[in-house]
Amino acid sequence: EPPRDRAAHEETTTVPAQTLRLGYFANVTHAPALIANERGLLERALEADGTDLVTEVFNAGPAAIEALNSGALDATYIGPNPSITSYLSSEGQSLRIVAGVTYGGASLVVSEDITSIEDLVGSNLATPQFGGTQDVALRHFLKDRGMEAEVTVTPSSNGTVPQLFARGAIDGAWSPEPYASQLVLEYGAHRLIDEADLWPEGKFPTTVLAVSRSFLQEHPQTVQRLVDANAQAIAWLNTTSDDEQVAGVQAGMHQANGTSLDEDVLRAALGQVYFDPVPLTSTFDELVTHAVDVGIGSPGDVSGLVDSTWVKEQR
Amino acid sequence: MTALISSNPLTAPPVARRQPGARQRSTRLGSVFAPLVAIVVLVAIWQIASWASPLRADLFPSPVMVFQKLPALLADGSLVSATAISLWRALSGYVIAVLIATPIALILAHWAALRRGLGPLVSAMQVLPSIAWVPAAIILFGLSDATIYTVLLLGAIPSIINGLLSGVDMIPPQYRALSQVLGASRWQHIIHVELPAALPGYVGGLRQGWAFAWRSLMAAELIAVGGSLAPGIGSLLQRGRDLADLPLVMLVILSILLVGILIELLIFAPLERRLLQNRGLARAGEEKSG
Amino acid sequence: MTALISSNPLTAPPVARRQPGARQRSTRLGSVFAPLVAIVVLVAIWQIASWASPLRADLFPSPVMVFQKLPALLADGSLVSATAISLWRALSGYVIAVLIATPIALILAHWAALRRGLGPLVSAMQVLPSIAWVPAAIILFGLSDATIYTVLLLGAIPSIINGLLSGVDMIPPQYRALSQVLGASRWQHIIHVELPAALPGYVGGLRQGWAFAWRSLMAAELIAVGGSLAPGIGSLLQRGRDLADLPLVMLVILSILLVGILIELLIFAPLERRLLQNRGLARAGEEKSG
Amino acid sequence: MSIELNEVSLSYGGDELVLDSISTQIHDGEFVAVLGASGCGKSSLLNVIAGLLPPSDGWLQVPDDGAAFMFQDANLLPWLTAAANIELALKLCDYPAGQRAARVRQLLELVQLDHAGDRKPHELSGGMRQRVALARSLAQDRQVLLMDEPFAALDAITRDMLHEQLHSLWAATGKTIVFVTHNVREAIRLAERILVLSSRPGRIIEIRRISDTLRNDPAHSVALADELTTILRREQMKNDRVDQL
Amino acid sequence: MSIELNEVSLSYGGDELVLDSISTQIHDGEFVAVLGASGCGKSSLLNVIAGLLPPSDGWLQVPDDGAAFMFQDANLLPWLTAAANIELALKLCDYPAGQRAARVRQLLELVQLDHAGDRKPHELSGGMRQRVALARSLAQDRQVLLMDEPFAALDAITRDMLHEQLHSLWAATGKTIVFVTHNVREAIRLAERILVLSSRPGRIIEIRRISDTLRNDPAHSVALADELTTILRREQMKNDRVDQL
Ligand SMILES: Nc1ncnc2c1ncn2[C@@H]1O[C@H](COP(=O)(O)OP(=O)(O)OP(=O)(O)O)[C@@H](O)[C@H]1O
Ligand SMILES: Nc1ncnc2c1ncn2[C@@H]1O[C@H](COP(=O)(O)OP(=O)(O)OP(=O)(O)O)[C@@H](O)[C@H]1O
Ligand SMILES: [Mg+2]
Ligand SMILES: [Mg+2]
Repeated sequence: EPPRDRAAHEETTTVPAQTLRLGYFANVTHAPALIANERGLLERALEADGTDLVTEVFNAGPAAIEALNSGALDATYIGPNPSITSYLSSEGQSLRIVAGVTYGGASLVVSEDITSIEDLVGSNLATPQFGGTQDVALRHFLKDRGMEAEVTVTPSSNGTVPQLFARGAIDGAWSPEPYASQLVLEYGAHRLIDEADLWPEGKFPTTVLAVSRSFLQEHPQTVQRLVDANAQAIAWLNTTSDDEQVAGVQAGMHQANGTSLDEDVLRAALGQVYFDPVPLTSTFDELVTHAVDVGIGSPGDVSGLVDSTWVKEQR
Repeated sequence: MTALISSNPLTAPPVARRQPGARQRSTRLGSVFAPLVAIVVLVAIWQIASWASPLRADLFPSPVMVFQKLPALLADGSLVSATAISLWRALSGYVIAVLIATPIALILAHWAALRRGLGPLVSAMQVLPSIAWVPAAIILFGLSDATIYTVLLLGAIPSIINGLLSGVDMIPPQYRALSQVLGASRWQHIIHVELPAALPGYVGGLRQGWAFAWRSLMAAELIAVGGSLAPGIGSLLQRGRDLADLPLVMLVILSILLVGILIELLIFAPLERRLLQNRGLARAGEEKSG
Repeated sequence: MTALISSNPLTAPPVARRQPGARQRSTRLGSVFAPLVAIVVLVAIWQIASWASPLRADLFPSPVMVFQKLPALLADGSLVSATAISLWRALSGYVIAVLIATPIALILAHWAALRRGLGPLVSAMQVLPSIAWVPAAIILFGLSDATIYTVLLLGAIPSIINGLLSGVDMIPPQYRALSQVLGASRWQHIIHVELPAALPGYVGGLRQGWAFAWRSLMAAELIAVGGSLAPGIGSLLQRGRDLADLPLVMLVILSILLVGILIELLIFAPLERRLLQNRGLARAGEEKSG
Repeated sequence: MSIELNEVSLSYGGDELVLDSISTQIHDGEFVAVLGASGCGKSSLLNVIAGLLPPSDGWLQVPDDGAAFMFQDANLLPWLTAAANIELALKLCDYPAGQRAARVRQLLELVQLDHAGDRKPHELSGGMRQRVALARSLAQDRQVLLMDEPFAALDAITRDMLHEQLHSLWAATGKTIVFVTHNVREAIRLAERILVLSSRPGRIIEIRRISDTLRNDPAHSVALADELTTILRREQMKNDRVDQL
Repeated sequence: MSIELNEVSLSYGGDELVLDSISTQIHDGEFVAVLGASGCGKSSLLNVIAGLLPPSDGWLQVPDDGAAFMFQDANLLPWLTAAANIELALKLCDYPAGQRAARVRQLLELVQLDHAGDRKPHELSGGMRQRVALARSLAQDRQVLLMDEPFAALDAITRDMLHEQLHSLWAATGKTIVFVTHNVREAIRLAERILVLSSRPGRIIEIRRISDTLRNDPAHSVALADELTTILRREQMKNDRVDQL
């Protein structure tokens, strides 16, 4: 049973926040955030309480976590692994995951001369970031098959991977969307493994919605609005047509920082991911176990990380 | 064997009295045209290389491809506004850095124990990469311009301190004797003798400090690419890299180079030229006037 | 009113003949101890601040917390090996950079048109952040040390060129006249007059060039963290940020500072001291020997 | 306000003594010349008196407002014009700001450089630089004036003129002047007392008091010049013999 | 191998002429002195002859292997010892490497600095620096030797000795020597011909040929010195009048 921060504070009077400062990335896996912003869902939800919205767009997890820790952010869309490391290193003080966002959308894409898992022997594979979600996934995958000694893992940033791949410096990459699809569509790679196949129900978190613990305690109403708007955006994404989805995400990215992605890549990438507001509590333990298995990070109890009460209530 | 002065390699040919005005004007024009010519030559080489190269066009974009991207970026204003934002941050931060670094350098120069203790530390801080400051800056200042300025200042200040220190070190000791004899207080010595004497070395340090400031700014601008922190040209560069959009990367590089060239031509080169001329020196390769 | 020399602020008190040997030794010891004292003071301030600060321990780790992490890092050898790898890359790359930059600077100093054309470009390149070169370097060299060295060289070379150029600019014109009168060829002039005369300014440029080299290396080491490229200290820094492991970040920062201080104390400071003493100058704040 | 040196010795780091037990007293308002061969330690002695070099041994007493000093090598600040170099000395003496420009003009006229006030040191000839340095040392309003070969780079006519200027300045202000020269007749013409230094190490080997009657009697002063020259020559030959041993 | 100047004029940027239509011919092996007031353009003239300054007008002819030159301000390289400064000149003249050390010692002895060869310029006195510069200019094995006030910073005895050295060197090698001085008697003692320059602008206002008989006749040479001094004084007074207008 996770600790009920909210229950503990419901007796004391709490008020909605003046402002909500929300971080997200201009990226396909943050599509619900993009949609919530672009369609004004979040703004409208917060308006009811008189809360202003300030959004910050990030490039990478560490800066977002640092901002959350400093109090410059109240909540952020973020990958599960940065959330876990922050939760563990602060002994549960830093943040809570209040909603699920994106699932799936990571795959091992490789050059065409690798057609089976056995062919991976002797290859050099990239991951976006040491100790990141995909990095752990690849290392765990290799370890399970006793191949960790035969494959070189090269953590390298998402933007660098296509260049390395095109040059033949790497043979493939365990990449999130849209980079995996980009490698497939523009650089002639093919999908060898879809990470979804390795998880029960085919679901593993790619993006979650994390809220700083202090904000959660002080402004539960605002957190609820945020979670609701997230659910709305996901509902929109899950019900709308493909074309509208693509157009919406494209517009959201452009609004965020001027980025625009190739239509086909975007379409393929969106086809790889699922959106669901329910956080998959069970997977977090497993992510920690995987990381510890491959010698990254320290073991720890993440049972209090996910606070799934917010989403349930909404249903 | 004798030689007419005109045929003597040691001397210039006998010429009619020159009009210094005309000569100087042509030099000044030349200092703008020469880099332009250099750029044209480099772009031509780049175009030829991109034709000759077996690499895919998206990996080695030709200048034509790059400049085709320009109108779109100019139309939505992102390149211009990012450049303007970064330039403003860099210039204002740099001025602050100079104002902070100069007194520190003077204190170090005059307080031997302090210099022995902190001097190596300052040099070591110069070596620290800017992103090392990012976590601390964010935790202290959150997502504000203060964070960006902190990273920029910590990047630029040690270099300016070192520049001024090495300028001061090269001051001939007889100037110090002069100050002493003229009865200058320490403060008067600094104002009237030390600073002007150290100036040529200091300007070198200022130029390097500017480079550090700008590069630290680029690192700081990677923290956030939008929202309350206006996206600078560093963010644009990162976007280009993230999307493997090489034409964008190239355009950003060219914009940074352009800014660098302009700052050099408009600020540092004239400053240095005036300074050297003022003491009867001349920039190597440039003739003395007269 | 008269003053005995000992009470006159202008002069030192009358003392018995000094033993220069003993004095110099104490200065040299001091130059190692003074930074140590400075570090101890800074660490003490840090410890007190971490006690006093309301920040969570994981956001503002105390020195004790940081050093508790040290044994583990030393045991698995990652900190030492990363530092060693980076140091080797930086030193070897730096030597190459100096060897490339020096002749380029001399060519620019002697070929006016070239300097007018490329000089501003060199200054502008100094301003270009190192990561701007990464895409190009990867396309050319893939994931090899060559990529890392390319980024390092492109970061350090412009700065060394500028350092030497500003050293050459400050050469008094009468040395050029002397060379001419002594019948020195251009080459002899460079070797015997220009380079030694420019040396004090050049060493300043070399120090800044070292900073650029090291910082560019840190940027280059982020290209790939481990895998086929040996992980340097830049990778370790990034890893600390990725894992939200501030004690690791701090340890890396301290290692980099340590390397910086050692390089300064072992190479640049003695070099500069010898150089200045050689021409009857003294580092500000340090007394002349004798 | 007198200057007193007591067993002052000086060495630059090494073993060799440059000045060896110099003792003398220069009273207020005295005009003293220091004569000696090139490299004997005249400049070093002046630097010690000015407080620019601490003696290695012995002690000295000087007025505690310091002394005006004219360096042997002009030592002008290269980024200031001739006039600005002089003005700086006035400024550092707290000369009233409003009267500085006029005083600078006056001093430039004194050294016959009224046409060259706005030139930078590198645009001046060697003798002109020396005259600017001279003007600067006169600008400093101190009781003691130390001058290191103030007229060495000047032609006879300019020098004559400046000799007169210096003499009347001394007569008018009663300054204590110590000046170094290698010119015996210059010393006789100007000084009340002449100190002759030996070479390696520099010791006072001769002190001569010069009365006005002697100075104004051509035959006597030529004789004295010859005598001093002989002393110097003997001294130098002794040194040469030492070298040959 | 003669030097010829034809209507050579010089100005430094501004309007003011420093040298105005200097025409003269200096034949092979001649020993010429240039006299003039401080700032009249003597150094400038020497710089033009050495090819260090291009004339603003007119033309000149010089031997195409250049000339040895002794600068007015020594101009030693501060990072080289006295000996190394001289050796550099030998090296750049392609003097055989094996014999350089010996030649340096010989030259240092010539200028009486055999004890100071391993000192850096900043450890030398003003006169010692000038003597090192003199030795360096003699090290350059050129037919033409240009010297800018070579003895200005030296005492009478050292100067006498060096006069003799220079004279016997000239007699032995037949070099063409042009030297600038502000000392009329020095010019008479050494030179075969004296050029007197006026001030602002520098024009040749007097040319005197000095025979050996005149030189060795004390009465005659004193008379000549007086005459030249009078010329110089008249010239300078003319200038002062111009200033007062
Ligand atoms: N670089 C320069 N720029 C401008 N004017 C100069 C420059 N060098 C010399 N002059 C001027 O030219 C004139 C002649 O100078 P020069 O050095 O030739 O004199 P000089 O005869 O050698 O004097 P001295 O005996 O004092 O050495 C002076 O009025 C001087 O101010
Ligand atoms: N900084 C120094 N370090 C070492 N030796 C020095 C230094 N300065 C001067 N000397 C030596 O001290 C001696 C005296 O020098 P000083 O300059 O006092 O001579 P001087 O009498 O002024 O000669 P001159 O008439 O040539 O100017 C010389 O032998 C010189 O080499
Ligand atoms: Mg002297
Ligand atoms: Mg001259």
